[in-house]
Amino acid sequence: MIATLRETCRQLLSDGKVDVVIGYGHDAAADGAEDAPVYPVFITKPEDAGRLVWNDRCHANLAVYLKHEEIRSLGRAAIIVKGCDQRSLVVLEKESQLDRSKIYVIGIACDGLDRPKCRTCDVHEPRGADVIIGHKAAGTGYPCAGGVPSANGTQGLPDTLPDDRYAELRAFLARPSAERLAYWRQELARCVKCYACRQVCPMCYCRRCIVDKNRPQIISTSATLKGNFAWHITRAFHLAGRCVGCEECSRACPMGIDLRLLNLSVAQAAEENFAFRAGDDPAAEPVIGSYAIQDKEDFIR
Amino acid sequence: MNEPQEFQPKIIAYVCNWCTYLGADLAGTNRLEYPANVRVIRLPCTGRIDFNLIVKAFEMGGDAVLVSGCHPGDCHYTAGNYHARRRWMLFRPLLEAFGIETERVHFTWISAAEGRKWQQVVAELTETTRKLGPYTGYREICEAKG
Amino acid sequence: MSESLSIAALGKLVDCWIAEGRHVTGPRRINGRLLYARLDSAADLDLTEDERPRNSIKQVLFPRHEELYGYKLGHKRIELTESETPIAEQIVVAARPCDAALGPILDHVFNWDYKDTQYNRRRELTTIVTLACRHHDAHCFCTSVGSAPDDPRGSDVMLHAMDEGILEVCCLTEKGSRLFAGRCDNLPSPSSGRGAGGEGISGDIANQPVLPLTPAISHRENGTAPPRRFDLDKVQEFLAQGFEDSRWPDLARRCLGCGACAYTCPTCHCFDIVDEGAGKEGVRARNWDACQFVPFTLHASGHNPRSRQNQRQRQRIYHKFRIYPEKFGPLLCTGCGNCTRNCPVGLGVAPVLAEIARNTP
Amino acid sequence: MIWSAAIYRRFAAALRPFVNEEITGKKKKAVINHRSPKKNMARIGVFVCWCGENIARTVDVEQVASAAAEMPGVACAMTCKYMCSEPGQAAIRHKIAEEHLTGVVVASCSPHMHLRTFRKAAEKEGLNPYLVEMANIREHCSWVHQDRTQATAKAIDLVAMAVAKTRNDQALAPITIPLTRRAMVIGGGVAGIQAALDIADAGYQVALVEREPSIGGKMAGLSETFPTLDCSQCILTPRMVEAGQHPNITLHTYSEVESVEGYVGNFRVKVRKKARYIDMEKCTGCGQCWNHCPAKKNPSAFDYGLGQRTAIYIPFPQAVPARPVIDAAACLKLTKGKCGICAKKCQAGAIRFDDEERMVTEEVGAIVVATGYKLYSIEKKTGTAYPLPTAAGTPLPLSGYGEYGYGRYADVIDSLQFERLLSASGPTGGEVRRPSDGQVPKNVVFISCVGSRDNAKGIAYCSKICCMYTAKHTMLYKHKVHDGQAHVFYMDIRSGGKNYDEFVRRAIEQDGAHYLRGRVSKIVEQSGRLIVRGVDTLAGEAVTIEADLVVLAAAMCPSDGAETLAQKLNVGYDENGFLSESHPKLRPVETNAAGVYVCGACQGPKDIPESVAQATACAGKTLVMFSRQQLTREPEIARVDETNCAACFACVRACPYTAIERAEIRDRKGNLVKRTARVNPGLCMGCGTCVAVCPSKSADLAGFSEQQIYAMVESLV
Repeated sequence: MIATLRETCRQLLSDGKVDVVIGYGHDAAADGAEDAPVYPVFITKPEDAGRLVWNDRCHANLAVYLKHEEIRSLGRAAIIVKGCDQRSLVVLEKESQLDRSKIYVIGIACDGLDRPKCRTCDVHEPRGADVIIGHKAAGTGYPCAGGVPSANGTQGLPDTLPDDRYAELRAFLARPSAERLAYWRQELARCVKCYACRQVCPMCYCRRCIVDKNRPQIISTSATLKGNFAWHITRAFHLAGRCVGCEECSRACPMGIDLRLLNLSVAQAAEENFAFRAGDDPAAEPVIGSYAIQDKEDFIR
Repeated sequence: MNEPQEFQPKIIAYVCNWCTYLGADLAGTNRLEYPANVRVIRLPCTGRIDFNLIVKAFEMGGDAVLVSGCHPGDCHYTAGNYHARRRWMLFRPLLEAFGIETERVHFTWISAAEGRKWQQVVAELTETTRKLGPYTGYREICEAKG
Repeated sequence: MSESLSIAALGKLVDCWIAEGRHVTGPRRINGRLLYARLDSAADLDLTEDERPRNSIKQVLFPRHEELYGYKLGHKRIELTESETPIAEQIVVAARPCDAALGPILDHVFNWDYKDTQYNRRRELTTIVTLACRHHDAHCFCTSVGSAPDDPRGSDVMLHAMDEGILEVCCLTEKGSRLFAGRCDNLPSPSSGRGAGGEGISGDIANQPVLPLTPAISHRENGTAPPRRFDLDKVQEFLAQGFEDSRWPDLARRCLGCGACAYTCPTCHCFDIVDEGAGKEGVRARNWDACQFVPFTLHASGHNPRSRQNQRQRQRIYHKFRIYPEKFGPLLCTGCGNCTRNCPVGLGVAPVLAEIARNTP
Repeated sequence: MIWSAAIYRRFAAALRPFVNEEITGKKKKAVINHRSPKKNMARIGVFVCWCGENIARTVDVEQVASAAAEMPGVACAMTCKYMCSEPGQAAIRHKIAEEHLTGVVVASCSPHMHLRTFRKAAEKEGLNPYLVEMANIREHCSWVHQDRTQATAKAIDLVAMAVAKTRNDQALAPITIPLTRRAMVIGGGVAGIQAALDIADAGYQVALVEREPSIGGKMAGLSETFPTLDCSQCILTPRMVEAGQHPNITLHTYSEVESVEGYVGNFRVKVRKKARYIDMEKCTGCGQCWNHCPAKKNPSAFDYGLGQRTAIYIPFPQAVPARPVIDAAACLKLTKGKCGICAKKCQAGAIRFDDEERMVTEEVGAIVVATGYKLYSIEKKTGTAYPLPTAAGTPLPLSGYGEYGYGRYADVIDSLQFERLLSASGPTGGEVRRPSDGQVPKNVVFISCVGSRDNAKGIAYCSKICCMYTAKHTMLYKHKVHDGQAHVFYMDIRSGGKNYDEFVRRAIEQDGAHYLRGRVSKIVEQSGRLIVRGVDTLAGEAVTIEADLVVLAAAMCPSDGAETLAQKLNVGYDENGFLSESHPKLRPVETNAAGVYVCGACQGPKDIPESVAQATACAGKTLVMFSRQQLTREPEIARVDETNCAACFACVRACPYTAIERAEIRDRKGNLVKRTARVNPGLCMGCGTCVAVCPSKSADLAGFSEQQIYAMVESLV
């Protein structure tokens, strides 16, 4: 599989079809060591295709780099995506942030990387890719469904059924609201406002984030509870109907704040109300900025 | 006032210029009395009212927030209220997830002819909020240092 | 002079400090992640040795949000008021040496032109009790920046884990001595081991993770110190002329521009002054800021002298290894490795400098 | 010490209330009031009105004024018995001059009542009117509260909010837009003709675009019109001729709108003129060509297939322009290269076999849409209702009424075909003869609501005119076939309108039409007769009628292409494809696309008088616009900070007026610097929906800016 991947990329580069491959790899310094750390790499020369790797540490959603001017300036890009990451491309295209015809999408069949999202994954083989490398493993298809993942600071998650993305959210919502607020008070008290959650998110492509606007200062920039609540409410709501659930924000947080429940709450609202799942259907209208006359309003008096 | 101090909730209302604001005007013209706890902020349309304003209202010590505009189909700008409605459909679940009390966030449609509805909504909203008490949950968050 | 102390006794001591009204900060496991955090009791203290806390103790001396003073807008005047936040006596327990070193480093910053009273007051009221490292992970690189797992810089007290559950206590400053003076004697003797945490010591403390049984030795000669990741001389040689080097864009290409590195770094100390308030009053506060953010250098004109992420990465390296050292002497890096540990894409000081050193003849 | 530039950026924030400029990003124009001695220092005057006792009874106005005097940025505060009175306004003007005010807050009644008054007063004193705000302490306070302490406290808060807003007010100037005083009417039916003539008679140029070779529309094919039974052509054709000869009307027949660019006052409409193969300048309309054309057996669209025409033809004798057109699919010369008889016969040499379609561009300031209707296609699955995908899913396509045998049985026809059978100029010369064998039908069944008011198979709405024309059909039939019998199956009779119900009664009572309340389930043909099986729900029994002819009153649907045209014009349309008016009551002929008006059946089913009335209304609206040299619009509109816009275009999707466009910023060499959303000030109505959907708040709304609204909320601490 890795040989096919490297060969595909080498070919793309040597044929001049793309100028850069955005993938996972080792630093040149790693000298091919198998256990070397895995980073996003930008391969521009065919002979460097050998640096590309694929293993269970390829967590990053590389779609985030498509928003970087520095990466765009490298020229026409091929990007390696997992099934979950591919959804980001759909959203980005819908929001005029990328021209799908100008990037080459290399999908990688992925059996799961032991993260919470993998337990309910339904896109082990990416959709809409120009080429797919590898095949979904035979058998359960959910190799990590059995165990409770722990490697990435997500202990204590209840086991969920593979087809229920929102079980954990529902369990959380079953707790009294004061308890939920107390939970977030405790979690967000740690937030230092490093904005790793924002920077790692492919959907956070604003040129000037709302939190950096200061006339008016809509969101306090201080890492106080007040500022942190305002920030995380905004971050989550700005992902309404847009979050594809790649869970990069939770992975990136140095303080171990798990933001998934917030993202899931708006995702669930979009799915329940509008049968909309971000990144599923390239033809579907984004939920924000559109409406239907028959949208429900049982909460409006 | 010599009576024991009754809790006076602070309620911030974001209303559209063409329906609810005029509805409240009509309540005034008809001298329909209601509690003095609501502070109205006039905006052109519910379509203009962003969720950040609701958060801001709580940050400013609001005990409840009211968002009100034209009934579906009556929007002065055709569709602003539909856009707003859709945003609230997504925003309320997020507030739920945060444990922010959604019973303190009220949405209504009040037309320019519904002075009485405005009166009722404000009266009931004030009473409900009074029963809920001051929103200490969010106030503590805003006052926490460091 | 050194004395010894069981871990259980340390726990008791921590509880005493807390009871005396001091704010005690130490490694604490929160949602599975080891972080320096305020301890509510000794039971919160997590002495896991082979995992480094993902943040630093910087918060103790230099809070991420600090009110400097308040203001009130009158009709035609502005009235200023003193900050209301009282500063408490603070103790950091089981700091890593690479964290403890931040005191002397930040001292320069907050005193070279203006003596920052709030910082100095905090510093004065803070005692740092360090636990020398016997483990390192893939990201540690203290030895590469001239430090070591038992570097006493900045520590008031240095603890060495010796035997099973026994700590050697070396008081390095008077402040440190005051904290332990007379306290060790009253505690169960080292020979009784951690199992003897009987009187006055809660069962939780007795259940603390067992420390590995290795004697305290000089880490410099022992394999427990992290290997050197780069040749500092080469790096500095490169930096002397490498500002315009064409490799910077490659070195920092994957940087996402967040502040995870800076905010978990013991030494990064940039800040932003903000006015937080509404209506007629508010406070002027100092918040952490990071050179990796786009608005950090954004001019009011709209021009940004560091318009690209690699320029911002370069700035971070230069500040740590050239600008600060030129001004104050020491490096602005203790080799803790938190930058890389916390970077979503594995960037940070060591990977960048290793790459530089590798390519510098 | 390492100081970030952000320090400097935020340094000024403590002075925020006194500074009137954005501190970050692109340089913006500071508001400099020339009256102000100290630039940028807010000097706001607060004027608290007693409104006689109306306010002062419940609100301690003096206390409000003294509290206001202490608010940041307030230079003076005073009270007055009647602020709106002449002395009250004079006091405001006096203070503006004396105190060099940069802003005014009037605490009195609703802004809907007097904001304009006070803004005008300030303007007279040289203060920009948009620097005046109101605090509504009457309708929203003194009139609805009893407790003086609480009411006063509330009034102070309301004033504080207004002061906070005013501190952040920006001087605004009305927006002016150039205006092309020339109109386009799309659709040359009775509505389009009426609108075009009205505008042209007022002295403005009109371009009238018609898809068919002649103007006239559906009405030209009708026999007589209800309820007066006057001959349709007799009333319409003079109007057609007038339109054709009017010096201010340019006809584009056999033409369609290709594309529309621009916006109100400044549209550029590209019109595709289809190849007619006739030199319109040379042709005299003598008729030699169509009289000699050998290709005679082509179904006539004008007769809905009941008659035939030649390959070169005029649709009907009174066509305007009275010029033929060659049906390229039927012409022997154009299909096989042979014949060419018409060219030989043409004295004027007007035949152009090498004619090609071409584009003309019309620059107009207003567009009237009058594209009319078509009938629901009965037998097939219809594409006539336009199912719009919604969140609930895509509605199922409609299925037709195959059980009625339309298209299978020659003697089952629709109502427009029957009109042609009744018309003196029709294929039968006005005699009612059935299509199959030319016999005069003695028993005719009319079925109403074919497609209409049928959620299951047809369309939910009522087509409105069928009851009336069906009654007319029975009447006209009876007048022509005295021994014939008309049967009508109906659901309800809807005959609201002047002289309408009387008309239906006449059909039943005088002309003996047999009305049966019920539906027809099936029609079968048996030995040349049509067996109509239905039910009479009033009698409660099944009914079978042996008919010679069946006429189906098919529903009215928007004509083909209406939806595409609406998209080109950025006009909304409903789930049935009817174009949406801006407001059903108050703006019935305007649309959300400023400068585009709708009339006639393209907006909804309606009859001739209503269509004509709407057409005249459209002309009126157009003429109101044309009465000015240029358009002026309220300046309280949205603006996009193009430097910070991330070009996600959520605002473009959300804008109800398509006032936001995708724009590109290019450098001097033409290289793309960035993309951005851009507000067209000519179209923006100032609702602010874009602001709410903009994640980075790069969109803002003048007069209700983020800065203003947040300042208001923050003043409530």
